[in-house]
Amino acid sequence: MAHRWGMTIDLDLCTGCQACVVACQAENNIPINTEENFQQRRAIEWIRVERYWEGEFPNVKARYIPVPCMMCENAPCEPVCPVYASYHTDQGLNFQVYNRCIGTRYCSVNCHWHVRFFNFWEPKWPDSLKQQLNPLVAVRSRGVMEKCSFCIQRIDHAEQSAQLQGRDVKDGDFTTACAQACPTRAIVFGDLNNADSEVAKTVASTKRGYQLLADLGTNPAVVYLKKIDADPLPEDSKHKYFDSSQYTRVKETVAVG
Amino acid sequence: MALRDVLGLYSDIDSAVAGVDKLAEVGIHREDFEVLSNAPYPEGAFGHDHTTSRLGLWPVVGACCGFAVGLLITGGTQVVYPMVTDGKPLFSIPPMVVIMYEGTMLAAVIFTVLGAIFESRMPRFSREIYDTRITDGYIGVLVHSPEESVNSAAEAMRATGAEDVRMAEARATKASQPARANRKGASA
Amino acid sequence: MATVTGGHHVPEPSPVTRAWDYTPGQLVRDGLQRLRAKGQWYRISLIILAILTVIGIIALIVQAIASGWGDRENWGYVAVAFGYIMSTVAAAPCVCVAGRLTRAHWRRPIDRISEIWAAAMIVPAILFLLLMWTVPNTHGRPTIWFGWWAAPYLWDAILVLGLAFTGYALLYVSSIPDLAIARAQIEDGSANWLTRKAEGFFGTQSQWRVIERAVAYLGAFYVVMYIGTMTVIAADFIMSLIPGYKSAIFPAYFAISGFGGGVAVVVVTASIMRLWGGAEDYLGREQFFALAKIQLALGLLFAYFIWTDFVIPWYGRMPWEILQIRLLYFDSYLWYFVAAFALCFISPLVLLMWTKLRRGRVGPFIVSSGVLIGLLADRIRLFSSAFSDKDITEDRLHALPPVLHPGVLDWLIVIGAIAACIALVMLAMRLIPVPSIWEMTEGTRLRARRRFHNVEVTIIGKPDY
Amino acid sequence: MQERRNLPQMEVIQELLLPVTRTTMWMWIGFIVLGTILAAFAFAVAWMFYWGIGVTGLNRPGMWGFMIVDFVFWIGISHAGVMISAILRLTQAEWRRPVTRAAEVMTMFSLMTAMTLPFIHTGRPWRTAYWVFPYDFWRGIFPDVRSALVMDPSAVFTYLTGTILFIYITTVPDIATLRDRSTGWRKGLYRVLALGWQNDERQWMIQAATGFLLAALMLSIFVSVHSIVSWDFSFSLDPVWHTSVWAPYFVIGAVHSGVSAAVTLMVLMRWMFGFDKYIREEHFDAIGRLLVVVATAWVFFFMLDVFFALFNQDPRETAVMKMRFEQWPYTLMLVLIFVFGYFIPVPIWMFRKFRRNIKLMFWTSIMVNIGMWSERYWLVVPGLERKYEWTFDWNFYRPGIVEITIILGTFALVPFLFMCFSKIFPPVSIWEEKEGQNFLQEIKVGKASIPAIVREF
Repeated sequence: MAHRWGMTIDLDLCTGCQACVVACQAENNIPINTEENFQQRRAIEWIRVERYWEGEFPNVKARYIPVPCMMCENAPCEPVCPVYASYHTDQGLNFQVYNRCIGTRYCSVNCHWHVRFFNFWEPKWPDSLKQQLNPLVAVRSRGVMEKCSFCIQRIDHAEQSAQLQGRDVKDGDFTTACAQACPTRAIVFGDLNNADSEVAKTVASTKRGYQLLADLGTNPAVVYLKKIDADPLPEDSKHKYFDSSQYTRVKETVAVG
Repeated sequence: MALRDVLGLYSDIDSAVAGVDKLAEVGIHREDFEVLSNAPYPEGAFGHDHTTSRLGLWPVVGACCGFAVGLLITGGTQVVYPMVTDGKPLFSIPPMVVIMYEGTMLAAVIFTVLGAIFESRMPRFSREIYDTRITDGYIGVLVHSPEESVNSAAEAMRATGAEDVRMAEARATKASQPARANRKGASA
Repeated sequence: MATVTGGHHVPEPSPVTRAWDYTPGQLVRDGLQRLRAKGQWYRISLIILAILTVIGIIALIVQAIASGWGDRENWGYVAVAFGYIMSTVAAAPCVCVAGRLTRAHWRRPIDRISEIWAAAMIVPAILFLLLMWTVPNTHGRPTIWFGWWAAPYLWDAILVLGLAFTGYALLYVSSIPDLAIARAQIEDGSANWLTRKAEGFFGTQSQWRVIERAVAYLGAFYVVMYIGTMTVIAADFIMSLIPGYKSAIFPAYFAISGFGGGVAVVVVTASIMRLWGGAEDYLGREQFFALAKIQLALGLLFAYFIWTDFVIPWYGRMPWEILQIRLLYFDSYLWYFVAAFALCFISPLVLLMWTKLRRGRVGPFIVSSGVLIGLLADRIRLFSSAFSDKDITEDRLHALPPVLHPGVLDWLIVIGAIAACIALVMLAMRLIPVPSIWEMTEGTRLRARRRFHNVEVTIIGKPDY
Repeated sequence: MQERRNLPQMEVIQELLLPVTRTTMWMWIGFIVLGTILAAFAFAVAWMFYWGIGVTGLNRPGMWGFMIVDFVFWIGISHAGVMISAILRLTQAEWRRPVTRAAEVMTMFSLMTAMTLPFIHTGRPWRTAYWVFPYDFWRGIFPDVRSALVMDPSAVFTYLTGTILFIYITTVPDIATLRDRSTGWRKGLYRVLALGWQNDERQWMIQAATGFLLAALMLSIFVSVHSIVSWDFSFSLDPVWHTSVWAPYFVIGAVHSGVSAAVTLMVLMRWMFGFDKYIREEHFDAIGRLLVVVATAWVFFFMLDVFFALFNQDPRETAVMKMRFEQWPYTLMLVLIFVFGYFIPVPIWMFRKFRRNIKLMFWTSIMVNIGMWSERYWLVVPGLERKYEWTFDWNFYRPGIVEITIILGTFALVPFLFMCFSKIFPPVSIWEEKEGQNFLQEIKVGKASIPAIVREF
């Protein structure tokens, strides 16, 4: 059976430390996000940590959701691309071909997890960092879309070495940069089609699992595990900072206790 | 039997119509002359013209061709390059419908225009008996006449107020072919 | 009009509407003929229609007693009858409004034929009042009323009854001059009660101006009301009863397909009037040609709107959207949809594309009859899927609801409602002159056949008001 | 009958050829002013090519902005040509005659302008040119027909080709007129382009039949074009974009803005070329009446869009709607859409007296297009600013100076090209004008004489 690479992210374990973001940045040759870039709202983070405040001061709680590409089974970003730059691999990966991309940005428009990033400027690294670029990952020019690839270079490498050894890829042969860097092991990566893998076992057994924007019917490969709040906020202090109509769905999908 | 073209130029429609009637009197058939004017007049103002055209067929043929090409391109690229996007079927019909529709219409338009040019007997760059005054508002009566009746035609036109009558060797046009054949049959 | 030009015989022009050459007296005579005489066939068909109507009413009562008021799905086919009549009979008067708005001359002979269908507006109004009990209130379901008081009942009722009222007003106002003619011409006491209502009309210039204005404004208002009513029916009777069905095009589709039905009704009526109604000289190729053009255009719009309604969920492919397409187009009502699509779009396109057929009288008649049948299938598809048994307070469709196929009682109800409409129109023809005498007379003044050098041409005047 | 006069043939020709034969002062001023703006436009585009899309105000997730809005707007304007020439040709409305050519030319140039916008808006335009336009058969990488961005160019290309051919075939008789009265390089050009048109009856018959056929074909293309443009948006799942009404709604909005633009153009032609005798008050009257109907239909679809976005109270759509209704600058735009697009012009157009007031028609038509531009912005941009519940990605789009220059440039490009066109071809169809006069009749009813026209029926 073909692989279907997937991920579980346990929000109960996530501390919002951003180690995954940094690891991804280093692994995948993502240009340095300067302050100016952030202010232009053009920062590129293949995995980002969404942070929500809940409650009213001083009873405030921070919620974190790390958001990589969901690798949807039926990805809305794919059919809108006129040049097949975004397509589906037989391993269930939603793939971006930088060479083919012409930069219509429609995929980003139709990605509802906001995990597609456009190179508004030519990427630049300071001289001191030029030597650290990962040789296995292409540097994207300006004018193309890019996004989390589930560290495809690692997948390829693992598959090749497994092939050399004449076996299938085993669970634990490799993992993505974000999962590797996660200090609490909140992020776990693996093959959802392999019943013995950790992700598959978690997905099969957990009662806390949910997918982001699952109602769109795209069947993401990233499964979140709800946060169990030991010390929930009193009802009346909730959601004061937010426009309630905006927040409802986040509340529904992210466990608040 | 050599044919000659005679062009009479009238400055107003009344005398042009009189000229057309006079031509009928001297035995020039309706199929053997054309009226040149710089804008259309109500159909039959100079007597009914019996030429027919197959213009209506062109867009139909064009639409069929366009449909086929559209089908080939949209269906073909999906078959040749089977890439999955959004879990949609590898052979998705709804998007094909849209592009095939455009292809059909595009070819229908192109064929209509080609048909219009072809049916108007254009392009025709060789020297014609023609007068630039026609676009100034003169009405020209162009008679394709056999040698022997050239003079009577010219005479008829002069008599009805043609300002200028010019003659030239006729160019065999498709329009004049059947008319000539008919008359041959009639005279035989 | 045979003319000889250049020694050639020119064939007789195609039989156009001969009535353009009639004298005013002849027009009056023709207009009043049906008010004076009743034929045998008229009587027989009226009796048959009356029987069908009564059977329909009985079926309705039996249905109501047998199944009660509470279950919505038992009322599905009453809704079908309502929707069908709304999208055929109620749309027919819009045809004459469109003609008047564009000042087209071809409209004149068919004006009365189209607006007389407003006489049947009482039928959908009654059906609506019955159906109102089956539609749930707006709590806990999608609605366009946003918590208005007495929504949706009051507002729906205002629209539907208002439309019926406007229809009658339009019919009455535009026939006042003709009723005045009838009053003046029929002196033997056989004049009907309606003509006496036209007592005050003497044809002064100011009265004419008032009539013209009133007809124009009432007509425009009728069309606007019609679109509004159809929008609301589509929202309250169909869309909000199918959980998760949110297609903003749908109300427009509902109205547009209604217009198609209206034109079809007019074409069929005109064909019948031509053959058996003694209006042969009035309804020439000109009328059928123009109506067929509109029918073709509306057929294309039908397909366009259907396509839009289909392709957006196809691309969206969210789970409830897939169910929605399957319900409306593929699984449940596939054959109804295919019939509607074939008869309302493909047949007009394929047949009326050819100028020869469009110019004839048979082609438009066949196509329009097809459109009427296709529309019935389409309304069955829509109202049945809306009225089938399901929880409408669900926020989205989770499974395909059961299909409601028509039973015998259902058919009797639908046929009875249609028969009632036809019977009402036939009765109205006894009261109101058909075709419109004053508009025809005005038309003959604004048209002329004139010699243009070697040819005789028709010229038509368009007064600039 | 005081309005429709029978003009001598030579006078008609001379006056309608005025822009070709003479360059008036206003035309010089136009060329210079528009040329200056176009130079800035060219510089802005070059700047953007050199530095990348970063010079615009676009961001994540507001990936589409001014250029796409303007693209939709110009595609909308392009719908005037076919609306006027095709529908009015099919319904044989007499008042179309002086407007058709100009409206079609406007269609052609606004389509060209519109097409450049998404093209320069892509991240790598050089790749776009190479990979999308000619099929890349070599490497077997075909465009994905499932993408609306493939349908869109195919539709616009069809429409553009059709329009160019339509203009060409209906201009051939006028080119022949020019051929007969020109010298030098123009003579050669016109001689080739006229294809040996010699004004005979058969050619006129074919010309009329072609006009009808093409009108019918173009009409069905025209509906599809803006529908497909709307599908660029509504095939996505974005709240408020993903709605089925957008196709006809865009089309009717396009007709609204396009026909208004045609009014603007008619006034400008009167003013610049002195076509007072041909573009008369009665034409404004008729087009104003048409606009009342079109505008009302547009408002109906606008209402459908708004009502059915709120219909089932989906929080995502409600959020965007709320922003559109309550937040600056969308509140202002909403006001512009309604007040400029409908509530000021339509009551004015209801009165015959105002419809015949040319200055008033000019300003109301400008107003409509301000409203319609806002409408496109109002429709396209907010959908991206509040997509889904990622509140930290909610964003505000503010156009950069480069984008503003490009937009201004498009507004200069269309009139500039139009003026170039009128230097070579007559912007009002001479033969149709003369045909109208040949068919002109009048009917006497009592003391009144009513303008009439020869008809087949």
